[in-house]
Amino acid sequence: MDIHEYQAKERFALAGIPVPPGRIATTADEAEAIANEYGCAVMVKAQVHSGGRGKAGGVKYCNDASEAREHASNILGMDINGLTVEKVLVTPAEDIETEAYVGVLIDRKNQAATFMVSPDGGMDIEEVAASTPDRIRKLSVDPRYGLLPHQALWLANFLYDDPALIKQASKVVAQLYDSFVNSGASMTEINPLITTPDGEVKAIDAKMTIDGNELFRRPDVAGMRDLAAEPASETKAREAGLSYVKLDGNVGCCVNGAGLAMATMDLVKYYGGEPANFLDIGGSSNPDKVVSALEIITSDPNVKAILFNIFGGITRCDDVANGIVEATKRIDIEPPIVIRLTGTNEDLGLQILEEAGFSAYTSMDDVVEKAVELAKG
Amino acid sequence: MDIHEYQAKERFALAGIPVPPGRIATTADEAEAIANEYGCAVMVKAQVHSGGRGKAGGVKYCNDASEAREHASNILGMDINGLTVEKVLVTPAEDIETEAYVGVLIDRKNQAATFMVSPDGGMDIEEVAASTPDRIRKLSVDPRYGLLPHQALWLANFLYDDPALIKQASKVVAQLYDSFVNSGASMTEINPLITTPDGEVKAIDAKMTIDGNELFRRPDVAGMRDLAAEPASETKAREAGLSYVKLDGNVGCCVNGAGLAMATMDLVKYYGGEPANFLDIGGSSNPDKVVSALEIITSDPNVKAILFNIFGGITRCDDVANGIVEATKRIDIEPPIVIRLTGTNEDLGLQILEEAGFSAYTSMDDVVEKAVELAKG
Amino acid sequence: MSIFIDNDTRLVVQGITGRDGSFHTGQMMEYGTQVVAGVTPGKGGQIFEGPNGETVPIFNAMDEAVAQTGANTSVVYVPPAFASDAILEAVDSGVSLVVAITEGVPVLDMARAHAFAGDRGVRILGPNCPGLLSPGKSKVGILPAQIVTEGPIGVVSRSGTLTYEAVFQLTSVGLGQTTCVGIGGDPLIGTNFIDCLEAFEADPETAAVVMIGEIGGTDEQEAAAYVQANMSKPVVGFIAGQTAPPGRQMGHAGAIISGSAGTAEEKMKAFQDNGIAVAQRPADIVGLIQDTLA
Amino acid sequence: MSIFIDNDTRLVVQGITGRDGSFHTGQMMEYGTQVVAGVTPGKGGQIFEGPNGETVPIFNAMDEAVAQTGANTSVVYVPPAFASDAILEAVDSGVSLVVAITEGVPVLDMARAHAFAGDRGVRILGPNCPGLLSPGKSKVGILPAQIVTEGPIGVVSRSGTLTYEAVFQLTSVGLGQTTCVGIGGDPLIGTNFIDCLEAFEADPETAAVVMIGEIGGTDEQEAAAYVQANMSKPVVGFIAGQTAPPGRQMGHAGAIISGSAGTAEEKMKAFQDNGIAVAQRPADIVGLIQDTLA
Repeated sequence: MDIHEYQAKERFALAGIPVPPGRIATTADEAEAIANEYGCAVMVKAQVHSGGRGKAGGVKYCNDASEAREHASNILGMDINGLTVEKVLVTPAEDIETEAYVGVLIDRKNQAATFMVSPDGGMDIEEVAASTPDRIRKLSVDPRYGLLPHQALWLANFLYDDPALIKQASKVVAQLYDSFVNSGASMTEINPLITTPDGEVKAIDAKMTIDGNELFRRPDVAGMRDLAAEPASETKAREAGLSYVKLDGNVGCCVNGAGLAMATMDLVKYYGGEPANFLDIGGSSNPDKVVSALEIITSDPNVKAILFNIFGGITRCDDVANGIVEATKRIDIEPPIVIRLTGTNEDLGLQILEEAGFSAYTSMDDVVEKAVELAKG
Repeated sequence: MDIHEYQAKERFALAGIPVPPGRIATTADEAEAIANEYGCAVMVKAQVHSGGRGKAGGVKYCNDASEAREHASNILGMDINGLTVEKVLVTPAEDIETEAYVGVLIDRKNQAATFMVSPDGGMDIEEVAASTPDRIRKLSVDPRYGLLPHQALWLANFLYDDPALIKQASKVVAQLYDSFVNSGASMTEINPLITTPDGEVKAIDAKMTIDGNELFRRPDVAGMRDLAAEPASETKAREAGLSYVKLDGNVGCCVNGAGLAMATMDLVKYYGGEPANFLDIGGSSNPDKVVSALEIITSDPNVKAILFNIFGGITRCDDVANGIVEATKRIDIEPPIVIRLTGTNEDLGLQILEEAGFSAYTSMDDVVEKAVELAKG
Repeated sequence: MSIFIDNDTRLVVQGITGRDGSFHTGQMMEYGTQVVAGVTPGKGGQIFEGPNGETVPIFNAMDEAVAQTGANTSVVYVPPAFASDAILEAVDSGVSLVVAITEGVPVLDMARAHAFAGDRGVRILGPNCPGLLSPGKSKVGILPAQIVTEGPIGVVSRSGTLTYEAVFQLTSVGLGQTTCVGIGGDPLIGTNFIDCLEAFEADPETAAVVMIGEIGGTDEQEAAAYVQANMSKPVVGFIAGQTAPPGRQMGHAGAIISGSAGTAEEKMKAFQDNGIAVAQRPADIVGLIQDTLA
Repeated sequence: MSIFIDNDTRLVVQGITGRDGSFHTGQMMEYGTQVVAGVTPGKGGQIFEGPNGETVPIFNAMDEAVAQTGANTSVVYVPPAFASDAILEAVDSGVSLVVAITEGVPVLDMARAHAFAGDRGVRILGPNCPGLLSPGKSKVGILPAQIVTEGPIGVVSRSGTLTYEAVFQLTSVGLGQTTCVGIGGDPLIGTNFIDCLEAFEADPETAAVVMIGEIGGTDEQEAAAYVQANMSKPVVGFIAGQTAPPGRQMGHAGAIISGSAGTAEEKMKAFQDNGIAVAQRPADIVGLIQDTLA
């Protein structure tokens, strides 16, 4: 789960990391009022779950409140990588002397939270890693010991030469680790971590992604989910216990299992179509889940054909077939539906589907080809 | 540093361990008033840094407030193993169904905090260990992982059969570990951990010893030191940065180094004397420390002779000799002083001492023999 | 032969009294797995009844279960909030393999659990995996028994139903399996492709291996290099997620392209560069395997 | 020969700019120890000046000190609040021996530090110890150089000045030492009697060992059993604290009789039972050593 910059800064502040003050505005009036209160130059920053906000024009320097009003008015409602800006953060502009990068993520190879720091902040860290890998220092945190003081210092030593800055930065590094762990994060970064002309170290931008598996035990973090910042269909899918990702194509996919769902999307593409979504309904034959899945898929006006790809394993095919039939009775569906059903009790399942008037297949390739053809209509 | 039962219970309660309520009385009136408020049978328990309070008559069951008054009156001022009772804890008496033991201490061999639990509570755990070792279950906590839930359960499983009690006890075990760590303890125990007829698990007695090295970072725990509960001489020694333990003999010992101090005491005994104290003045030649040491030793009326045993190592003997001479000029000392000084610049040191009128020796055996002889008068 | 489990596997089921645990215990017993114990704290002394009336004793704790039944393998159906505790308990109990089926375990919990298992030399499979099945010998987890048959192919996969798909196709043409292993879709897993490849290479009955990967991470790339350097047996590969957008989690917590890293394209290239035949569609797997065995 | 340190010891001093650190660095350099670096965070780039005008570079961190000077041993004079952090840093830096002089380190900090060192195979000596001295070769810590001389006796002790006492007496009669090791008076120490006995047994120049223990714990008892089972060289023992009352800490955090365990009597008996000659008084040590060598 992504959280906004201002929320990540709240998490940082809880851990003691120095972040500038800031407030959220949802209208240009509010932005102007906040800037007036600060009474200094401010930044107006789009709050969306997307990188590249700056390049998209979503981050602006404002000399005064009227400029803040103007920029906020432009940014609010702006589309950034398909997401509409609903909120801006208004925060005093800082004098920047240097910009560094400090990030933590879960490293699969070392099986541990891993720091990446660079004195070259303010740019995409992947680019730094690709072009000047010697400008990055990495450290995996042994989960048995946590981040040790000398390790925090070792990272800070890579960023600065001045002992006073090193001391502040090593504190920030340790606090960032605490924030990472206590937020149940899978990724967090400060980019840039700045120094000011009077020698202060501050986090002026913040990113954090939460491990969805942590939410059950972190109600405070779970409460940070911004439903306005994600498509309604994904909210609905999550609430129904489905994994769903909206895409741009016109073949709606409904599959049991994440790997099979991806392979199905790939096969749609292979046969010249474009998948409209990723959707994993899991191992259940429960008609309610199928109903939710169909409602979500059909809420996408692009969808021209719906493709079920179900592998009956522990769940028997006849159960799954009954679930699908039952679900499609409950709602009206316009696009044509084709169903592939195979595995345990396959014949029985196919019979149930065909009796209910569905095009039923046993081969994944056949059903995908058919769905692509129908979508091209 | 030892803390009282009621203080250990405060630490337990902070960690969530169920402990009965209780309040401290320093007079019989107060004890009566507290018992009246509880309005039930109470226990009156001497608060002293000593085991065997029960055997000494320092723990009494009281049916009502007037009995509480009577027992408190007897217990307050009582001498328990050389310590005067200044405070009693008044606490509602509990119905006891079973008594178990749960303790944690630092195990030297495993280099870790180590649990010891037994379903046979209410008795000295050393006796249980000696007579029925199979009634004890031990577990060392790996400092890299802390106490894991299944380990807490494993310990609790040894205490009870009833799942409801096991669940409560495993929580208490985990909480006790937290309390141990967060108090900077070197030892803590619940003896007994009781079950009540209505199936509750409670800690009705509590012991805790704090690692003195932890106090600098735990002001809340450090504030629990009860100066009234230790001899004034030990308070003074601690404040002067000296290690001092009062004993019953008449040969006052002032030594640099803990091992040498013990060996000196042993040699006093070897030559038929009795040491009056353990005292380590450390490696300093600072006259202030020597003054404090002499003030502490002479505050003990039993002391009939004072023995210095100083090994000049890194510190030069002449410096040490000057420190002793300077210190003895500042205060009047009645008992005779004999001094052994050896090591670096020994000759110079001895000359300084003899010029100042002291009996100076180079052999440890000689000075101890002399001191014992002087103490016998 | 087979890898990781066989006729000597003596299984304890953690969470045997739960909905999933009890259902799959029945399925495993039906298949012939020696389920020797169950564990549910607070239910020690009760009995689990198998599909054919066999009984399995339930214990409060893993140490008792292992001590009293000689179990050497555990499978975890415990809910996510308690799953890592159950895994640590299993690792500590003396079994040599812990199969963690549970989906939704916090990744930092698993970082600790993997370190703990590493300290003790115990293998974890998963979490968030379907388990493994050695046809004709033992089934541990949730893989459907109906689709497998004995034979010379080793199958290792990050996915569940996609594996069933591949295994079903193999079985349909008479290509049986030595062991089918689902290593799980989480970012931090206990047993990776290389562990399985190494075991298949050492298993005399395995003639060829099917390796099914997906987007996210670099496990497949490292496995490809391993195959090139260390394997004599042919390997056929498939990667799911060519059409997955970057930065979005595709069901599995581990199935996510981070920036430009972990794409299907890069993994398929790594396969090709290291002599692994790559199936473009799941349906091509069988043909490629037949080619390698021809 | 000698144990743990010798002419190849290249020392880095942690806390070199502190009062104790700077004083003892001078003393060690005076003795001839190769002090190759100092570490004080924030003072990197400065220079420590030795007693004879030699200079030692100061670094901000251990990794830099080790990388740039090839140091293989560290000594810690850092105050207790930061001592365990400094020890962990040293353990992580690539040195093989960390000598922790600092007194007053919280015992739970040391439990973690010892585990960390164990994971990495690095030896910690101490904490709360005087260090060690191999006469004529190297001195690491605070043992007074004036009292030692080269020779065939190994000395290992939990105490500081009591060791000086014993060493001084040995030196007085011409019995020099291979190495004198103070293992420290804390409850949790990194190097114990057995580690030293093992090293002395393996050291061809050591002919006999003096082992000085004190009340508290069971290290001496275990060492005694070790001597009986594994040592060919004679060992003379002394135990301080026969008159210490139970339950009171005698200076050293580890010098405490718990209940009825850890008494001098029990330790002396263990020595006797295992063929170790026990000195009743410190003054008897020399005679007993002379007997063993006769």
